[in-house]
Amino acid sequence: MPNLVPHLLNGLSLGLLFALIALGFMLIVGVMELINLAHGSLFALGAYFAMVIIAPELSWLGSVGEGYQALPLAMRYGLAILLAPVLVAVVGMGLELCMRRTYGKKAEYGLLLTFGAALVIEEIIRLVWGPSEQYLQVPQAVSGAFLFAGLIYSKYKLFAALFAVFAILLVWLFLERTPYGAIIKAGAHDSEMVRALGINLTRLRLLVFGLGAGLAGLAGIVLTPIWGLRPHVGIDAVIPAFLIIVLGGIGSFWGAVLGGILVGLAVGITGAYASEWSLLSMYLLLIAVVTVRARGLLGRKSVLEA
Amino acid sequence: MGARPSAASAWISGEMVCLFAVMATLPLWIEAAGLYQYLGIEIAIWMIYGLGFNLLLGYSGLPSFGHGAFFGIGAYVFGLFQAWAFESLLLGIALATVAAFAAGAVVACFLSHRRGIYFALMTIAFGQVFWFIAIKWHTVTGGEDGLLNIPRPALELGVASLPLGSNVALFYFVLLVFAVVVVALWRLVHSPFGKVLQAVRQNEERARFVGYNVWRFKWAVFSLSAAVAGLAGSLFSMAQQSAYPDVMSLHASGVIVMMTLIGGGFVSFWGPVVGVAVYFLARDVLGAVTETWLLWFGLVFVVSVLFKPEGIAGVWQERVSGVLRLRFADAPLRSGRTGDVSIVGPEHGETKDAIGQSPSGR
Amino acid sequence: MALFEARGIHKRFGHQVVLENIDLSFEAGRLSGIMGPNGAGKTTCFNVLTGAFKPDRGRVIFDGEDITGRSPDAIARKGISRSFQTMSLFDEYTALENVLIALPEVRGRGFNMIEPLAMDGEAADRAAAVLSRVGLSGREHRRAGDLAYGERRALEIAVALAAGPRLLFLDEPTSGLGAEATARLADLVLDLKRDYSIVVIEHDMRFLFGLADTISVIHWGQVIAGGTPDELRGNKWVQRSMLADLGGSP
Amino acid sequence: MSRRNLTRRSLLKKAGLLTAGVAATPFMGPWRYNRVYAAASDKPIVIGLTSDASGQYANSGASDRRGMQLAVSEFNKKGGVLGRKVETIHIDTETTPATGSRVAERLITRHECAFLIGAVSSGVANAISQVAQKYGTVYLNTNSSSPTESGKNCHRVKFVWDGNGTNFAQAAVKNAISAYGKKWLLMTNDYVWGHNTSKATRKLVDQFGGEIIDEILVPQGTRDFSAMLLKVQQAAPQVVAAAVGGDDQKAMRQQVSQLGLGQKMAWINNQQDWPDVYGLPIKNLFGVFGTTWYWKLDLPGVAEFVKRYQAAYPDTKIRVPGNVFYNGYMATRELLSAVERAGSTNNRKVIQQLEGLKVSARDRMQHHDAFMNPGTHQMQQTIYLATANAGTKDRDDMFKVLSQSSPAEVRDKGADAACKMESLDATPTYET
Repeated sequence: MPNLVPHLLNGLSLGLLFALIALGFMLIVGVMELINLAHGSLFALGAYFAMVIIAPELSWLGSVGEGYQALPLAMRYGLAILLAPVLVAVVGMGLELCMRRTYGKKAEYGLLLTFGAALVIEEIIRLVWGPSEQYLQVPQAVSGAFLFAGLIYSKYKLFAALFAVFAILLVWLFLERTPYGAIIKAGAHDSEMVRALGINLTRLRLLVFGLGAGLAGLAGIVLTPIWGLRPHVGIDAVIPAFLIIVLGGIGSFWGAVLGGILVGLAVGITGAYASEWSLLSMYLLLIAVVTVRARGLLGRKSVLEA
Repeated sequence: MGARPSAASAWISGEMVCLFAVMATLPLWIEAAGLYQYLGIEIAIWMIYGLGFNLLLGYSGLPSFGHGAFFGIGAYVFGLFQAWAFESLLLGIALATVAAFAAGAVVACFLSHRRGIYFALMTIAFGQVFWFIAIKWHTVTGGEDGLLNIPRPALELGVASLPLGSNVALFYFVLLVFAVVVVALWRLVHSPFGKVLQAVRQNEERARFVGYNVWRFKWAVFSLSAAVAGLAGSLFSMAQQSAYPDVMSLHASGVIVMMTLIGGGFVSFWGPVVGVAVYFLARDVLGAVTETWLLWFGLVFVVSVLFKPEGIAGVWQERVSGVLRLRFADAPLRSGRTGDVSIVGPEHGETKDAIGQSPSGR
Repeated sequence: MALFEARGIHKRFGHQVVLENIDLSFEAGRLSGIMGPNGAGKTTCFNVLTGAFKPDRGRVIFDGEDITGRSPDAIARKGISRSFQTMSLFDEYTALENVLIALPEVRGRGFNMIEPLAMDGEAADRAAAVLSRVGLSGREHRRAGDLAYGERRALEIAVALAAGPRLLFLDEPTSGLGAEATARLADLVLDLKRDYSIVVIEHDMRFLFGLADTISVIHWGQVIAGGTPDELRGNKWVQRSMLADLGGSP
Repeated sequence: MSRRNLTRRSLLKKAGLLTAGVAATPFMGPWRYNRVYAAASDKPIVIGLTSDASGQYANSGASDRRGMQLAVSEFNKKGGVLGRKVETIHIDTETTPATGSRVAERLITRHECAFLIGAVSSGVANAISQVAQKYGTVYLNTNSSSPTESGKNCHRVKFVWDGNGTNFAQAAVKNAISAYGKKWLLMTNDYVWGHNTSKATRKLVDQFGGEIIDEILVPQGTRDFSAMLLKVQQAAPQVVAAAVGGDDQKAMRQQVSQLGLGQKMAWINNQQDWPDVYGLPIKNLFGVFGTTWYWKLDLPGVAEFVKRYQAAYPDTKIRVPGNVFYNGYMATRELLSAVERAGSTNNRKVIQQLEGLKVSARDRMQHHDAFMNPGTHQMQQTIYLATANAGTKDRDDMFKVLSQSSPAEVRDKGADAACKMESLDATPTYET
């Protein structure tokens, strides 16, 4: 009988990271009633952008480039974590502009378009950065390990989990405390009402898509030092995101967080007893929950069901 | 998706005859066209798979993203039957079909009261579970290495026994199955059952209120579609002489959706047939030219979803109906007889419905 | 005994009580009306009666049988058929196909996967007859989605009629129609009244007063009045509403 | 470079010619065995390259392919093989067995390839070899190291050039027990290769007096190893023997190195493919691992070989050749030499040549002579153990070779019994 406490803690931190992955996905699903299958590719793109920002090929810039590369890693890393999600958000907005043609049509078209976009982004990544494994440097302060109760834990994992909490709270504050958030929340349930409030739905969608894509990129940066980086890393992100959203209930912020943590715990605990089943545990959890609660744990009725 | 009544009620339509004729001559010219015999087998098999899949996607509006599971089940069951019991072509195929049907029926019990995205997600989850089992249960499935050395049993016809070892022989056998499937599905989509499926897709609520138990129809069509996938899977395991878990992966399940859509499964019975042909040809022709063929294919796919979501069949129908419209442009539209009690008045102006009664006012 | 009875129906959504202790009864061979202002709970009431929602409390009895909480399709198969205020058609199907699908004999063969529906001339004739009855002859092969608004309203009724119902519920059939079309609709409903037991929800009072044998008035989720049109003319609320609605000329 | 790959233009031209009917198709209808063409001396020998260009092993596939192409171009520079030019056609096998089958069918029946070369994933290798056996086409499995390849799934037409899991385990276990300790823990990728490799390790650990305290199964597709690594810590073994491959292994490396667990206990990774680690920080490269070759082996010819690589591929990101490239190169070179010795492209003759193949240590650029085991069709070669070359300044010099074992020491003893090969007579014969 293994001591379960470390596994529970580990599952919790994993769950927070899963929740972080799912956040952007949740926003887009909630407001736009669109399953963004390109979420994983945007996730990967964020990490690649960050990699370029941290260690760019700047020899053509001469001394300016050298000067930049001489900056401390922590500074370049900080810059990457701020800038790369913005770049991904821009890509996401570009995608949204393409999406517009599918509005008002069957929901499947949006699904297919993002499926195609995922394919294209992944292939472009492969073309630009090659198919091989890449490496994202992290500052010294958050790499390495620490000892706790006789066991070693990764500092970065702790940092990533705390960062996830921070990001989750930030998104929550944004949704709760800003007028934009109020609109997004309204839009999540009734676009009729958004229109009645005199809000430009077109701009709202652009904003939400950008935000969702940016969050995907952010999750990519945070997760890459743990998972590694390769062109098809996105598939590892999009499936859990998908699952967590359904588990938690579509359009529910806390549902996504809860779903993420539950999946993390499920994977963590099965990992302690029967690791070979740990990946299957997610799916079984989903099937069990959705069979009992059709709309997930905290879900409300969604347009997507029709 | 409506067809002319005459075509709808026939066993064989003109399109079928053309298609079968073209496909029957395939072995004669496929090599001259720069391709190879084996490709024909795969194309015919995936057409069967696509047609069965479109029963769900196009006709019933149920997007399954885990259909590869049933294709895989068919492949494994066929292979295992040959390995554990005895070599038999038809029995193996029948068993594979039944097994896929049964698996589909079980899954459908969980799915049939789900709609839209929840339906799609549950299919993904189940697809992943089956895929996982195929990879993990190596004592039975051979795990990642797959189930190898699956024979191509001869077709026993009582008096004669036709070996299917060569690709051409197998192609003709698959073509035969394909023809049977085409005819059967053509009948099915025009039967009351098929019509109800389409009605459910268009308006599930109304279908329910005119007295259809929608759950049973969804269950039945999902299981049937799984059975067709299993049938195709059993043929695929013969073509490859092995069964691999990859065909059950999410990626492979996504590909069949893509093919069906590119071809125009939403608007035409023949959509998946067109889509499969296009996909395979693109893969083989582009794939030989560039390693990044998937990028180009993905771009084409995105553009087609954006500008022609009805797919290739949609473009075709538009052109044909465009021609028809031109031809009949002068003919006056028949006007409806306005009976004594008709409420069909001259006004066409859409008046805004009074909404917002209670939460129930949809 | 009444053909259809609702006893003590309660329905709430979350904290909002939408229906409270509703008692209704509809007699065979009659045309019964339900009226009330927008938001009064009429449509919710309809939805509970036809199985879309399960009531929190109360009973729904059809022809002596308790059908409370049955699914809509089970209720439909018992012989209760309804139309929708927000038109609910099979838009990609032709008008004829819309009606065909709703015919009981087609429904009975719902799992027939072999014989093409189009070959069934008898069913097609019956469907055409239904279309003709609502004035849609000549529109048989038009897609429902391509029909004009008024035609769609007619088709909405035709689909409900096709089932050959023992009780026909019509949900705001005049919604969105102009005066002339409303008048024609009234003629149609009068015509149908000869053959069917009908329940109509309306907020167009004149329409209802001209047609109904009995009327129940629903307001704030409760039945506040009921009786024949003549009896109701004396009702204060009705009078006030009618004055507002009809400019004082009942 | 003189290597003639099938470029876009030549394919289009070919297709155009064929459809125009100028080049009459040699035959129609069913594939016929025993096709014998007039071996016109100007008709090139076509080799189908079946390495992956996309999917998990895309990167290794590219390395593999570069190895084959270098060998081919060297032969062409010498005037070809049997006076005929050697051409290659590559089609992506997508790291997917089903695609491997189809590609093999296409290369054999459509492009009439005399030989097929290339595989990294054992699933793909299986799929290809099954088709190849059907047509009798000689197939070289260059880089797939599942023991089943030369065991249960061996074929008369298939030759395996990489060391397999058992070989590497043989090389590592005995030394590691004496060097690090007897308490072992296995981390096993939960699929065939992982299971077979761990089985081999387990047997050897038992044999040399060690003890397996636990085995942790790692599902394919695992990205988060923290639960398993916690379990490893709780079990506190002296040696962790990992048979974890592909992307799973890359993710595991990241996480083990973050924890510093790589230094806490001895790690033995069965085999480390060069393209999987090239360019990663050296600290990610913990533990001891096996390889068949390293570019800094102190042997004659190695330095010159590296130069040839750099001259042929000046633009590639991997600036020095690794084991995957080496295997691809060696396999192709030996095949073409075998064809020359056989004096014919007849498959049976080539198979017989390869079955009797012996390569001197000098030609192999390894420490021991190598030979083909005729019973399993696996190349018996030197196996090296290496570890991270900490403290080096040269970014390319990542490995420190610890030891080498002769083919006899690392022999996969179970393979001969497990391999039941088709007879040569049952293999269709052909010649192009």
